[in-house]
Amino acid sequence: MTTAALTARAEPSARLLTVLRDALLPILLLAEVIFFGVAAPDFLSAANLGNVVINSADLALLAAGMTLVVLLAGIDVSVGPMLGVVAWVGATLFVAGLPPLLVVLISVLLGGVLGAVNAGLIVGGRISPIIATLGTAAVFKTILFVLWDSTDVFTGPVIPLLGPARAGGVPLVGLVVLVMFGIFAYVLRRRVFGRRLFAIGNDAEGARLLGVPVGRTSFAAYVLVGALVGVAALIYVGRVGVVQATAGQELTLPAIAAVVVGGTSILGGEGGVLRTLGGLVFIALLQNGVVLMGVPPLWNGVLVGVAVALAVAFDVLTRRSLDKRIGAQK
Amino acid sequence: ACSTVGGGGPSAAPGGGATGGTKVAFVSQVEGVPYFSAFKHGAEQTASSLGMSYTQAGPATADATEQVRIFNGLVQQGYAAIAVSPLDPRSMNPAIAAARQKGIVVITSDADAPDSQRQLFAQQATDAALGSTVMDEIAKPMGGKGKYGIVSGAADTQTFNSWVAEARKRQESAYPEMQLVGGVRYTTDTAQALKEAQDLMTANPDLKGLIAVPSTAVPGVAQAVQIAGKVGKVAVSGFGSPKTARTFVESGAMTSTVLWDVPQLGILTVWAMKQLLDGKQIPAEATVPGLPQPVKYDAATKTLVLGPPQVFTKSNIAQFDY
Amino acid sequence: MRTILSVSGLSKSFGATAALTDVGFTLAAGERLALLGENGAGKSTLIKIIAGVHRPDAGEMTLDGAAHRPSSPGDALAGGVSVVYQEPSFFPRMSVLENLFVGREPRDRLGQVDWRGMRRRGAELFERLDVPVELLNRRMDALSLAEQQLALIARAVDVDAKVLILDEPTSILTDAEVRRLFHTVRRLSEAGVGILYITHRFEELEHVADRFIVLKDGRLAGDLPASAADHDRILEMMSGRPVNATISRTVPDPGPVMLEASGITVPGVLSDAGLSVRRGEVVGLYGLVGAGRTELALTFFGMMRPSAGSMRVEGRAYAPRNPRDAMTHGIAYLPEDRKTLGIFPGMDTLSNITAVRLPALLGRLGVIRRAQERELAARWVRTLRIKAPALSFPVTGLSGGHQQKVLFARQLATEPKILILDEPTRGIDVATKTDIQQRLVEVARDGMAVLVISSDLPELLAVSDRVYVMREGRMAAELSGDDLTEDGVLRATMGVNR
Amino acid sequence: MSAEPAVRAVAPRSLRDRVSDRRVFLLVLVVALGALMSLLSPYFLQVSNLLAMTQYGAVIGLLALGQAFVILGGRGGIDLSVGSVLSLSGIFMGLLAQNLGLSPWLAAAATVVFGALLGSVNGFMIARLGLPPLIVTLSTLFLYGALAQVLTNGGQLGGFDREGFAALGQSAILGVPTQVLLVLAPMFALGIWAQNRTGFGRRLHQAGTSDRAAGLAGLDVNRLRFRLYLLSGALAALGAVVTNAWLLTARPSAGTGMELQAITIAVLGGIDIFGGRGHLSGVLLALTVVVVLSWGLQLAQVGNSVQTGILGLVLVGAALLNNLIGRKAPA
Ligand SMILES: Nc1ncnc2c1ncn2[C@@H]1O[C@H](COP(=O)(O)OP(=O)(O)OP(=O)(O)O)[C@@H](O)[C@H]1O
Ligand SMILES: Nc1ncnc2c1ncn2[C@@H]1O[C@H](COP(=O)(O)OP(=O)(O)OP(=O)(O)O)[C@@H](O)[C@H]1O
Ligand SMILES: [Mg+2]
Ligand SMILES: [Mg+2]
Repeated sequence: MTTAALTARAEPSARLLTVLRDALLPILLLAEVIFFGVAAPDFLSAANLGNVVINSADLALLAAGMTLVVLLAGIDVSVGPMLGVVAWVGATLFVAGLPPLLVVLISVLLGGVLGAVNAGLIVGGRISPIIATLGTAAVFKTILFVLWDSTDVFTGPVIPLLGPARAGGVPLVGLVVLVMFGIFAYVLRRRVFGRRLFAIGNDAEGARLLGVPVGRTSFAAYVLVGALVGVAALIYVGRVGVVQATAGQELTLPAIAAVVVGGTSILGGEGGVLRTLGGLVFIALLQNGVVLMGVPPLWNGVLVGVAVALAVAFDVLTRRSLDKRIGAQK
Repeated sequence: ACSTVGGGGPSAAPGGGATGGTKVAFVSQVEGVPYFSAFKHGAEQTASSLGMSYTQAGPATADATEQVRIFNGLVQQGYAAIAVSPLDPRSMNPAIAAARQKGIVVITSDADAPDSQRQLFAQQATDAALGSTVMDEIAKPMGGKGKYGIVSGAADTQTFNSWVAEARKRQESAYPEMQLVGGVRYTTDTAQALKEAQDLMTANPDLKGLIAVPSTAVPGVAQAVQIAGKVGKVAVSGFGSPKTARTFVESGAMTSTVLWDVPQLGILTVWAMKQLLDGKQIPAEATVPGLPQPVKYDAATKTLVLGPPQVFTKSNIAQFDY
Repeated sequence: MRTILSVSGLSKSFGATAALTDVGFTLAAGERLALLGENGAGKSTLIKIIAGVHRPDAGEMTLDGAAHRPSSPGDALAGGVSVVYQEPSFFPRMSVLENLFVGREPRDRLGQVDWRGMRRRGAELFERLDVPVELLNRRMDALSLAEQQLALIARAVDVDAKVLILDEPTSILTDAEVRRLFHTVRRLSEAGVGILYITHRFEELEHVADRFIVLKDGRLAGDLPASAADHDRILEMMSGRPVNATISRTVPDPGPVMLEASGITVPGVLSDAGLSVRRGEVVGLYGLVGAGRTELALTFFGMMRPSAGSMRVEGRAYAPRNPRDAMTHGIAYLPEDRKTLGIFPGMDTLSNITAVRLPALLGRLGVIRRAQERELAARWVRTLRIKAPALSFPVTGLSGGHQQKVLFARQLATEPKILILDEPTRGIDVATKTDIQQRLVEVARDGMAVLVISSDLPELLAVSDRVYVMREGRMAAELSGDDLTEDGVLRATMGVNR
Repeated sequence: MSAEPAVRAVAPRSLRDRVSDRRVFLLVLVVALGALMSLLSPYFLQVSNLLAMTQYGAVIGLLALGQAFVILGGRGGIDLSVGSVLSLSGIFMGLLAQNLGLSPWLAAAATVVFGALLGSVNGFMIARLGLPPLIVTLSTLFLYGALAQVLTNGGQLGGFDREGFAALGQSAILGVPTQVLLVLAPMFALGIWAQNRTGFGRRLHQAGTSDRAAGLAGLDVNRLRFRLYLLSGALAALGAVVTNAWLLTARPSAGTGMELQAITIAVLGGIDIFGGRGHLSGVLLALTVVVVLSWGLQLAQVGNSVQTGILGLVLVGAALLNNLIGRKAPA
């Protein structure tokens, strides 16, 4: 009966189209690399790519955390200021002579605690994520300002792994980031926790009806974001070398941008952490390539804005038309 | 109900000398940065020695509208004199005019609003002096030739733009064999300055000098040079406060940093407000209590100049705590 | 027989509304109990309490001998209460397969989600229930409403439950699916599962229930064995008054053809479909789930663009680009999917009723003439006996059946020339259903052309002057007059030659 | 059937319902903050101050209004570009007034049209192409902001102090700043009226709560959304006009960071980020809260950076209290 019509649609070409759809982002990335490789001679040098990796490592971790909460149909706009607070504390403790590993531990814990504040407001206080984190973002800003007290904190990397060190030209933090993304990709696909994030992001009420511990899972996700901020803060300290009054604040928007450019739905329940990595790399290479091409400084923003819009338009529109042909969407 | 204390303009506040309650204020470009804290340090002491109370406020980020709001807040609270370091040369003008209307003494300090009704501008050093000094600082180790880059602050900060313009003028006339590459890079924070400096070095492996304009760019640019292992190969100077630049100057990543004695600018600013409040004329060369050298006053532009810029190097940087 | 679920003294109110008052009953292991009642009687509320969605204000429950006080739906589910809710709740941006196993993903020894096992179990389950296995890989929101319903039922029966609760699962399923469902239900009950089944279709009772209880205004009004089922008596128990459950139908006097379509093709969904509806007649459209009835209606309403075929309205060529177009041609459409296509959940009853009629209620500068709007809405609330405390009551606070009435009112209020209704009496209680059916016939006789899609065959036969049967996107038969019998329709549906 | 009781038009609202209305809460908050501020600073309660204070709400209020419309329109609607639209429109007006010597009034009118155009670019990509609002407006945030810088090469523009244009931003009528009396107040009045009384308002909520149902109800949802972005752009440009009249300077970074403030005010005012729910009158109250709080703290000489944190606490605290009061039994 209906099977006939259905199998007609599910012929092998559909599988091909599905593969093509999932490969769109990598294809865009490749096009970008080739373009800049030709247009800017220094772009493909190991030194330059290493710089890009190091400079985006902290952002990458924020974006990974952001992906988790966006999958939940939430958001965390406090990650930047939160990073500032943790960075200050971490740097100060390190300068004061605490053992590096202890500093790492404290930073991750502190990040987790700050994340738990967000989680408490969102899950316990039932405040919508955007309001809660807009509020805490403002509070974190003030906390950093007070802590900083007109004195910059200067320090090198807390541990070499989180600094700008390279082994054979390969930046170590890059490996840290890759491992983290690998873990999260695994968790989202193969662990029950990951599956729950998707279910909640699709329909929190429905998930609750099926016994998914919505509150506990969401709480954990926001705490996890905090813990990631904890690591990212030390990477930030390691590469910038100084903590100032507004440290980290510029990182919030790029983190969200990486998630959405990657194609994770801001409505929740669809997407993934590897897509985010793709989005992040796309933007980072774009910003770097535009500079190396010798575009006049004030024009950078214009090009970046146009390129991001075009890339997303290409990705979304192509994916949609493919989806239609695969019959995956109404 | 608001045109309060100090009303009646230059003809002195009631009981000129006995101004125990006279309130003066300074509106900085941003709140809390070491630079303006040092300014406050000098200003506060002078104010209390002159029998006045001193307040300093500034926006959390370099936001000109917010600065206007802060300025108006002070006007509302009956300050007798207000000094301001405008973030841009024009947007303060209407507010300054309104304050003058109420009989408040208004001057600019640190940055100017030349078309406004401000009564005086207390300037740290001339833009020309600052620009050429910093250019000299990188030209020296570069041997007067080769490629150099400039990492500035926000594109619409007038002060930075003037310094940069003067520096480039100096380079064109004095160091024709030097060449600016990459245009002027604009940045908003340290991390971005770091990236810009790195990209400049990547695109120009033979880059030999870098100028970091705002305090926020200084550690970023120096850090970039340090990470790239180009300490000694790329000369770095800029307008960072000694405290911000110290680590890098001492490590050699920065050749020097150029500024002026910031607490002294605070002293000069408060002193100038006091003169105006008391209705006194400022002579072409004035001696200011607390300042080692006499200061010059140009009546035509109503500009009071603190003196030549100061260069901080390895040898003297540790003595300054701002 | 062992009692598996017992409920006593249960009460629950929402604000000023007393949804349940002192309700008590028992359900034995392997027993199939039907729960009947008018719209808004409290049926859904009762099962939501058992399922741990709502906490009762008073009362006790036991499950399998132990006290049952679920603190959350998950708690109740873990205790063995599996539910298919009236308003389907699913995960739109996930695959059907993922939907089946949300909250109970199979895991391997390392605690990892076992995708292969999941796929195998899902395929087995669908095969067992005779649902196309290919659906497993589709996104849930790409399914038709009935397919979604089947997936949800599959999920519920796959749970190792002590009590299975089904809240109006058949309201949009056709005969074949319903039969399969009953088969499954019987097997489960034979395995000792207690079944609680809510329905407004009386003809199902004997197939699905051993016993039934009746709720009226939140109180228990009857508890009888199925053998004692007498429709008139049940109706009286439900409404407290004698109800006439038959509609009177005059012979149509068909006018000109109002809507005409031929050769309509939408790749993969419709092929060469066509029909015509005249003024003054009610035309029925029947077919199995997935036959393409909804798609055909959506094509008429400008929601779906056919790749071939032509349509005419009142004799003139008609090619709507969007619903607006269709509406300016005098067409109204009541969608089957009230949750995502019908209700405006954030808005009140008033604006839900007048949503389509709005343009006619605007004065100068687009200002809404509020008195007129309220008057219109109040009239429909009275006519359809919509149980709402006030016009400003949020529509989501109404019971499922009353929400459906609101949507019905919304379409009738536009006074269209052509009225297309997709499962119009879905979830509506028997007494009101009869009202609505009667009204349908009347509006047609008063000069409307009415096209009704319904999976409720008795209903379709009761209202239609003519019936088209669809199969796999094509028109399989057109029946009228003496040919229009239950048997005839079913044969055409199955593709059995006569 | 005649025995059926007539339905009431208005449901009786329980005390809890009333109190949990965000607007009641904000009103109480305004009064409480006002009282607190007058304790903190003797200057606060002066009438001249109270009226003058409102001028700081004019620009951000316009942006918040546009933001609220866009969010109400649903499907994840948001306009991150409003700050940059303000910057770029301000520069556009400067170019007309200073470089072309156009009358500032004419330039202002052209600027609003220009802002609508910038907004319609967002609208086109979001409503017509169906791209996600967040990403579209994020890229125009970069694009417009950068264009503003490029057009002036980082400098500022003027030319507004002619033909009495400055009066729009500088003067007061009966003590009320002109920009509030003649721009902000009418805009909000119009917005609130439209939301509550017109078909447009009803359509807005329909699209916001269920755009598929709205489509079936005959609404061209995409066209409506397109117009909302256009409106948001026009309002941001109006904000630029007011800024130019106020500071007599057009700066390419005039709107930097304002998008977050606008969103904050909209959500504090009770606009549901998922669309369809919330009142513009609530946004007006939220604006009042923010203005009272920051101006009061300013007068009490609380530093700006600390003000930020206090505002954040108020945002979270308000939401929290609101939820506690309105908390229903766990559904
Ligand atoms: N969340 C709620 N808020 C307010 N009132 C509610 C809520 N849920 C149900 N009610 C009210 O409780 C009463 C019983 O509703 P319920 O959904 O249990 O009816 P039902 O018997 O399932 O009806 P139907 O056959 O129409 O589905 C109705 O008057 C309804 O308006
Ligand atoms: N956009 C689409 N792309 C691909 N397939 C679709 C699309 N829309 C619907 N279908 C499929 O087309 C088939 C016909 O569905 P339709 O909703 O028309 O059935 P129906 O006859 O109305 O029955 P019912 O409404 O009872 O399910 C279904 O298998 C459905 O999943
Ligand atoms: Mg129900
Ligand atoms: Mg259908």
